[in-house]
Amino acid sequence: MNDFLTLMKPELVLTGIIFLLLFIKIGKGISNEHLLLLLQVLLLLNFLAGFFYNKPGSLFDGMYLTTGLIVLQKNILNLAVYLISLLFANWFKRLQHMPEFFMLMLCALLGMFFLISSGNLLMFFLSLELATIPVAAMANFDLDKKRSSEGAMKMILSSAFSSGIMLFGISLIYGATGTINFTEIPLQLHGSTLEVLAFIFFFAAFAFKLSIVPFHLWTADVYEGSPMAATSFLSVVSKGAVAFIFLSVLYKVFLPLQVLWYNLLVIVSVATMVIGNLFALRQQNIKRFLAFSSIAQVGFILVGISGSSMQGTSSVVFFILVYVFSNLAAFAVADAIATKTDAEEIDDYRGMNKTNPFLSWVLALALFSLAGIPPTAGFFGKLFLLTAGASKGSYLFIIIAALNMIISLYYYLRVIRAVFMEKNENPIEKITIEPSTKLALIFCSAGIVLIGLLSWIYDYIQSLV
Amino acid sequence: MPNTTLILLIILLPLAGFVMLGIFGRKYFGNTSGVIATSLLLLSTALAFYTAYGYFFKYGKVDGMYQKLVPFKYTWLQFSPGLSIDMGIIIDPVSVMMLVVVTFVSLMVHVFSLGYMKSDERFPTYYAFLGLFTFSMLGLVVSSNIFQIYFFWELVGVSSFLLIGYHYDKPSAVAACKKAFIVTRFADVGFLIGILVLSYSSGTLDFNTLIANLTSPQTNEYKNAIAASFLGMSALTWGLILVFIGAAGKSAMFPLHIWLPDAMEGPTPVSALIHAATMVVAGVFLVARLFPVYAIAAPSALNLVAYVGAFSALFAAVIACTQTDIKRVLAYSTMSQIGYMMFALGVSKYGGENGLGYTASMFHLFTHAMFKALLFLGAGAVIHFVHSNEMKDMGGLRKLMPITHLTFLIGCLAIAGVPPFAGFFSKEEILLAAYQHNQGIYWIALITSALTAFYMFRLYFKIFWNREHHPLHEHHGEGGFSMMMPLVLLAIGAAVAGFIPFGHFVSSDGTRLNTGFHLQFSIAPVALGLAGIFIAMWMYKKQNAIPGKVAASLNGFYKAAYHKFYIDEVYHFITKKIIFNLIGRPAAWFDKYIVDGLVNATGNGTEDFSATIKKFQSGKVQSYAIYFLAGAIGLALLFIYIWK
Amino acid sequence: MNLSLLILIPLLTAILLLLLRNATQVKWVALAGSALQLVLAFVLLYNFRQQRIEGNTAQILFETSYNWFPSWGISFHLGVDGISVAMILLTAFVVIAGVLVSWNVTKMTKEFFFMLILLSLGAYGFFISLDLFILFFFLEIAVIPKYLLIGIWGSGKKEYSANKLALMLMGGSALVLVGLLGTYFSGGVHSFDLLKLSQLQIPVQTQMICFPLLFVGFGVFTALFPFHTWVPDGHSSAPTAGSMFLAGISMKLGGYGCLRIATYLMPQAAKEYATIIIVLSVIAILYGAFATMMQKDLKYINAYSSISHCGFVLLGIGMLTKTAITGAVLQMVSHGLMTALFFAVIGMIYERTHTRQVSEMSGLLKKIPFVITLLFIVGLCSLGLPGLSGFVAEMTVFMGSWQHPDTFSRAATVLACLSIVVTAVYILRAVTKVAMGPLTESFEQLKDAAWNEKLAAIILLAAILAVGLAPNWLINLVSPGAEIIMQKMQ
Amino acid sequence: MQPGLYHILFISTALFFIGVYGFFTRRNLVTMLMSVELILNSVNLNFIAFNKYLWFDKMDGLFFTIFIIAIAAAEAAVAIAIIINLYRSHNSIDVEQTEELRY
Repeated sequence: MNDFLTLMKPELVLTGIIFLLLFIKIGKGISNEHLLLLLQVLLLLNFLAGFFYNKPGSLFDGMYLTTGLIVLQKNILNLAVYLISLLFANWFKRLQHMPEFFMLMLCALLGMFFLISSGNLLMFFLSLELATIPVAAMANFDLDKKRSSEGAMKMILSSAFSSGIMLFGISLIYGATGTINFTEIPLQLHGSTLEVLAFIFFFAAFAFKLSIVPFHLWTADVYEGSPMAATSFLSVVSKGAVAFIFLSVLYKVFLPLQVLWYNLLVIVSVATMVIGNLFALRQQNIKRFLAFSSIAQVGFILVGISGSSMQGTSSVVFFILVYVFSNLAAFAVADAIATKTDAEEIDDYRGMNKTNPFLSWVLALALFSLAGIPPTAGFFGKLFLLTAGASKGSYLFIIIAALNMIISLYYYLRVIRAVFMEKNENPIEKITIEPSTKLALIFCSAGIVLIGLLSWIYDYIQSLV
Repeated sequence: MPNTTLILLIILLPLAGFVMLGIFGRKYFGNTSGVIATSLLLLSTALAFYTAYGYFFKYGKVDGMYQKLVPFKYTWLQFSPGLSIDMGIIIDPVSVMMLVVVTFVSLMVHVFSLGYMKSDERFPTYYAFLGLFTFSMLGLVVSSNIFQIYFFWELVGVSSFLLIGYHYDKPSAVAACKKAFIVTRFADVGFLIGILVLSYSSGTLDFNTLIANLTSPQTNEYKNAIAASFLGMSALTWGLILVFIGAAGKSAMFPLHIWLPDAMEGPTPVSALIHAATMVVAGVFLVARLFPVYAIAAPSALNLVAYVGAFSALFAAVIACTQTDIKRVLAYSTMSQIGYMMFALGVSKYGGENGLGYTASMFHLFTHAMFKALLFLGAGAVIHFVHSNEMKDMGGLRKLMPITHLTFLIGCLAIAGVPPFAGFFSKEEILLAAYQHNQGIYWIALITSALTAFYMFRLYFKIFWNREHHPLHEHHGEGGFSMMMPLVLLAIGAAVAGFIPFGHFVSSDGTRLNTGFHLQFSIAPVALGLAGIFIAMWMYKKQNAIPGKVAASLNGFYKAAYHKFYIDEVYHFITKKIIFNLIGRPAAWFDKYIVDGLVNATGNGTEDFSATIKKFQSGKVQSYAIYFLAGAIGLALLFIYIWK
Repeated sequence: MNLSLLILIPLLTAILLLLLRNATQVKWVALAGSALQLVLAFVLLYNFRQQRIEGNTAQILFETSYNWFPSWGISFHLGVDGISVAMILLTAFVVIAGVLVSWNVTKMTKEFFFMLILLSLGAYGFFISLDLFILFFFLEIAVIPKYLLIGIWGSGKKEYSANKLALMLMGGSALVLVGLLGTYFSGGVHSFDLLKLSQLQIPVQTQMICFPLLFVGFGVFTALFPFHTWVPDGHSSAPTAGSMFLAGISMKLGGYGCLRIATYLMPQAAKEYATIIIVLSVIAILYGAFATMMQKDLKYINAYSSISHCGFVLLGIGMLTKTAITGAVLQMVSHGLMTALFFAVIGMIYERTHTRQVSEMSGLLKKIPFVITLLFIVGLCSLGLPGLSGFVAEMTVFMGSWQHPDTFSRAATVLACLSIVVTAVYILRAVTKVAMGPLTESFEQLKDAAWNEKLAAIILLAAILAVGLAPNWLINLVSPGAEIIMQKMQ
Repeated sequence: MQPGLYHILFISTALFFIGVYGFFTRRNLVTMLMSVELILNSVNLNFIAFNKYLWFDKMDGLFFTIFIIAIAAAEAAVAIAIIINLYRSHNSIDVEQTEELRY
């Protein structure tokens, strides 16, 4: 029982917060400002709590398992959610259904926690749905915007479809192996045709969530349609969670099929990088632009995963950590601008550094980190991913990846150029941002610069793997 | 033993002048800078004479041979164990002689300029440049290392560039200095490659070692250098020919002479110093330096030297007969005289009596420095007087500027080879050497000397006679003491220098060489010379129609000669049409449109491609699902059937 | 001495700059920082020579190593040999000069100087790092400041040039990255450490793959034909200090990389590819020179001539003789100083006449003698006048190249020699046109150089003369490094 | 006769592809949702069949089926809610009308 409490601590804390929100909603005696403040505090505590009283173990005969690494992953997600609650304060305060939004978000987060810890296909399926369905609802929160509901609809339908495919795959796996337990499946796998088919259908679900080409098409529309907070949650938190579980599924569960999934990853990651970059090239809308760029980033994550298990895992986790900071910062800046002036086009940003130097430099820093320019942490993240991928020693693969870095640099520089270099008579007016947001932005910038340079962070992750 | 510090001082004093005047001149010294520079140079001249005296009469001679002494040597740049650029001083008859010539002429020019360049606002700069040139020239003549010569070679080149372009607001001057620099630079590439070849085949850059290695047939270097053959000639021959190209460039030998006439855009004293007396003979000096190698290891290269020299002598003499700008006449005569020196070296052999040509060449170099400097300074005085270079603005000046007239006459007699003036002796030796070793060249030389006498006196009469009294009424004197004194001194030099028993001091191998006076031999040249003089008198003493008639009678040839045989046009065609239009422009075009175009094309190509594939993102959720399923099934099929 | 100072001082300067508010403080802090760098460079030189004099013949001096990502076999491993010391001196000189000439920058002054210092940080780190990972790290640090310098403070079609530069350089470093990863895994020891890697024998087939990647990658930085097209646009659009840094420092990163990484780690492959390198570099030399003849804009002239001059660096490396490699390093130093001064002078002229078109200027010597005299000197330096640095470097390269007896290298050397005529042609055409001739009346009241410009020029000039008049100290500094690289050839 | 595993698998596969076909072709959002349900049901059939015929010693398949049904309901609920919302803004639930976000 005691064991249960410590092992499931993150989920329990989160559930507590969710219920608290529920009661507050019923009671409805409290204004957005205070509620937001309260939530920020709670989430901070939640994040900090994640560092104490952790121990590895498993529950419900292996349905739920947790290790140091898993706890760390959950904490990364916690941190991301906490940052979201700070960064989008502008928007939250003007949102009339804020408690619901947070409830949905935290439910999704809960789902992701279970997802990361799941030790069996049923658990996996349940938590995946729990992690997906609320996000679809979140996507719809700009109730007055047509695009918002359209995006939400696209998300829920295609995710339903994808989970249908995935379940079909799972059923075949069950049929082939007779078990749904992660520890038993590898023993039963022999690489038969049926298993390959099943695995690929199963993989399609991951591909959908991570928006890997050709399963990515919903991404851009949903990102563009949904409110910035939901978008950033979708692009950072849910991607991160799925990537984490993807690691353990590949390295543990489908180890016997390693040759298969290595080739598979090479193909899809090349496709993903190329397509993502090529689409990002011509985007005008900043959200859409970030959507495609995040697709390209996933391509890089796959390069890392294709490497050996140790370095693959550590470099991916590290990259996700970096990605949280960089991507959230970028989205936050975009949101700060969008909520004040409905400017979402890159051209609207022209000459912005005249009026908003702070935002401009944070944006620049975030984009440089996404592009993998030193000394930002993105450089280390990308480099480690590539190094992990290169360990299999296929030059062509790495050259393609490296060249994709250039294409991505090209479009990231487009934004930088608009912000700093191009002339504009009437640039965006001076934007005043919430102190909490500003604090979070500074924190993000610091993170972007320092995470890479302080090598012990990476070493810590490495030590947990 | 020579006193190293003193010799170093000779060289460094002008440098000090350059640095001082170059940096602080315009601010602090102003008009006193001329005096400062002159006094510095006076000092080093004195030291040079002292050194010469010491070398020739005290320590230089050891058992009948003048030694090559290297009192000072500093490794300036170490390429590799064997190869290094050493800044050294070599003391041997030639270099000492050159020390004297350079310092003396330079001093004369300094003094002359005090008057000539007075009231010029860049007075200090002028003297700074003179100092730089003198320094570089002195450094050149004492070089103990072939790369050291190249070093100072470039420096004299650049100082000549600066001085030619001294009147920088005159476009013609700018063009001239550019031309001079680039043409000599082109020749220097030959020199440089020659150095590389020699250094490789001799394994050293040091003159003494190099000459030792390449002249004694038992050393391996010699064997290899002779053996290694390229296009039928030994590597050594190639190297020496390339070096000679450099020499020809500096010494304005055909076909690299085109810069010299234009170089007359510089102030006249500068022409006297650089383009008559000292720098232009650097080429001769270089060949003389390497003479043993030429003579012993590569006779074919030496023959080339001889023919180029002879041809240039005649060629220049012919052109000189037709020019109307007095400085250009003098320039062409310089070229012709240097041609003399060159072929004198060319016909010479190494050692003993056969080395007569070498001695003669050096002797002529010496005397020529005297009388040509004299002539130029005289011309300078005239130009200073009439403010023009054109003969038509002159005439009948003998009354107005007697001293100039007299000294100029001496100069003309000397160059025309009329005894007992200096030119006679040196030229006579050259002719003798040619006569002994190469008849063909001897005849060319003979004709040339007649032409020389003719055009020099054409010049003389046109300036000082030809009309009764000069239209210029107000008589503002022919320049002060500072301008007359050098003329007189140089005139004395031109008059008596010939009596120096030169062969006793300078000879190809350092031994004493007796150069007698052969009456019967010298009849022919003298007679020809006098003939030339009288023809000139007949044509130009009084204004008359004869010159026009003569010109008309051989009009085509006259025209060609008047236009310097169109060499400039040829060069112009090659540079402008071929180099610029056929190489430069295509290169620039290629860079702009091909290389750069490719880069831009990749960028645009990517953009276009991304535009073509945008339709996959159709916005239809159902088509998304189709791609989804197609992707899944496609991958499944791929991995089940194709890529097992 | 502790080499990490070379990184710390620029770092602290940069941080301090970020904290400052008003522009004058920023300038002075930047100046102080760069002056400190110069002092530090001299201290380094002094200590280095002391060590050598005391008979310390170790290949690398002042080694320091800190743990950094040990799990990847990365360590923050610093150390210098003669070549790096020379490069560091060069950097220090160019940096302080660059700070001085950009004294009148008014637009976003703080950011401007921050970028300059950041760039210098990258350069120092690159030159002192013995770990390929951090070397790459610093190499890329240096890219983005260039991009911003050109894009924000530049002129002309600056966005285009900035983009081109950033992308091409990044492309180069991407190739470098792949090459590095190849060496990392091929070596057997999973280590980025240069010294460790140089000990073990990298299999030849790996060399044959990785060498071209590395060489071309670094070659892009140092204008290897045909990857040079970023040079003209980048230099001409950049602000004065920007072009100085680009040509003076950043192009040297490439040369240093080609030498220290590619050639040093992969001697066999270097031998194999030597012919190609020589051909490309000779093309660069002549083609760059001829292309320069056709340029009308002073900055373009210098940019194209940089292509030609950097060709000598690559030629020296390709020739693979000790003398030639020494010459290559000398040429890097010399060209760095010279071209930095050249750009500085062009900047001074531009600030006064507001044009860079040669055809629009004439007779400026009358009005701004100091600046124009500098123009003369630097022009003469670039056409290799004795007594200035260019002569020493080029002659050393020629001497070294000539030591190959085979006809091919001979022919290459002769062709390279021919370029010095072309150089003379374009330099003299430009310089005489600008300086001499009748004065353009619109330039009647120009002011001569201000104190900061004079100081910058004199600093660079002093360095040029120090190399040109007494080259031995530099050669003795560099040639042991070249010696070691050559030893690995055998 | 006694239906064997293959009959059931055939049916479920047919059901799956009918659902997919429906999802691809129907214009009406609700109908698309229903076809997704078809897919899920085919999966359910699979599970049951496998459980019954191959792995009858454990009941994993059975539980899975139950949970799928539950989740499907939840999903449907949210989806319907979103569709209603869409109807509010677009005044139609025709999928053709929802192509504003693209490229």
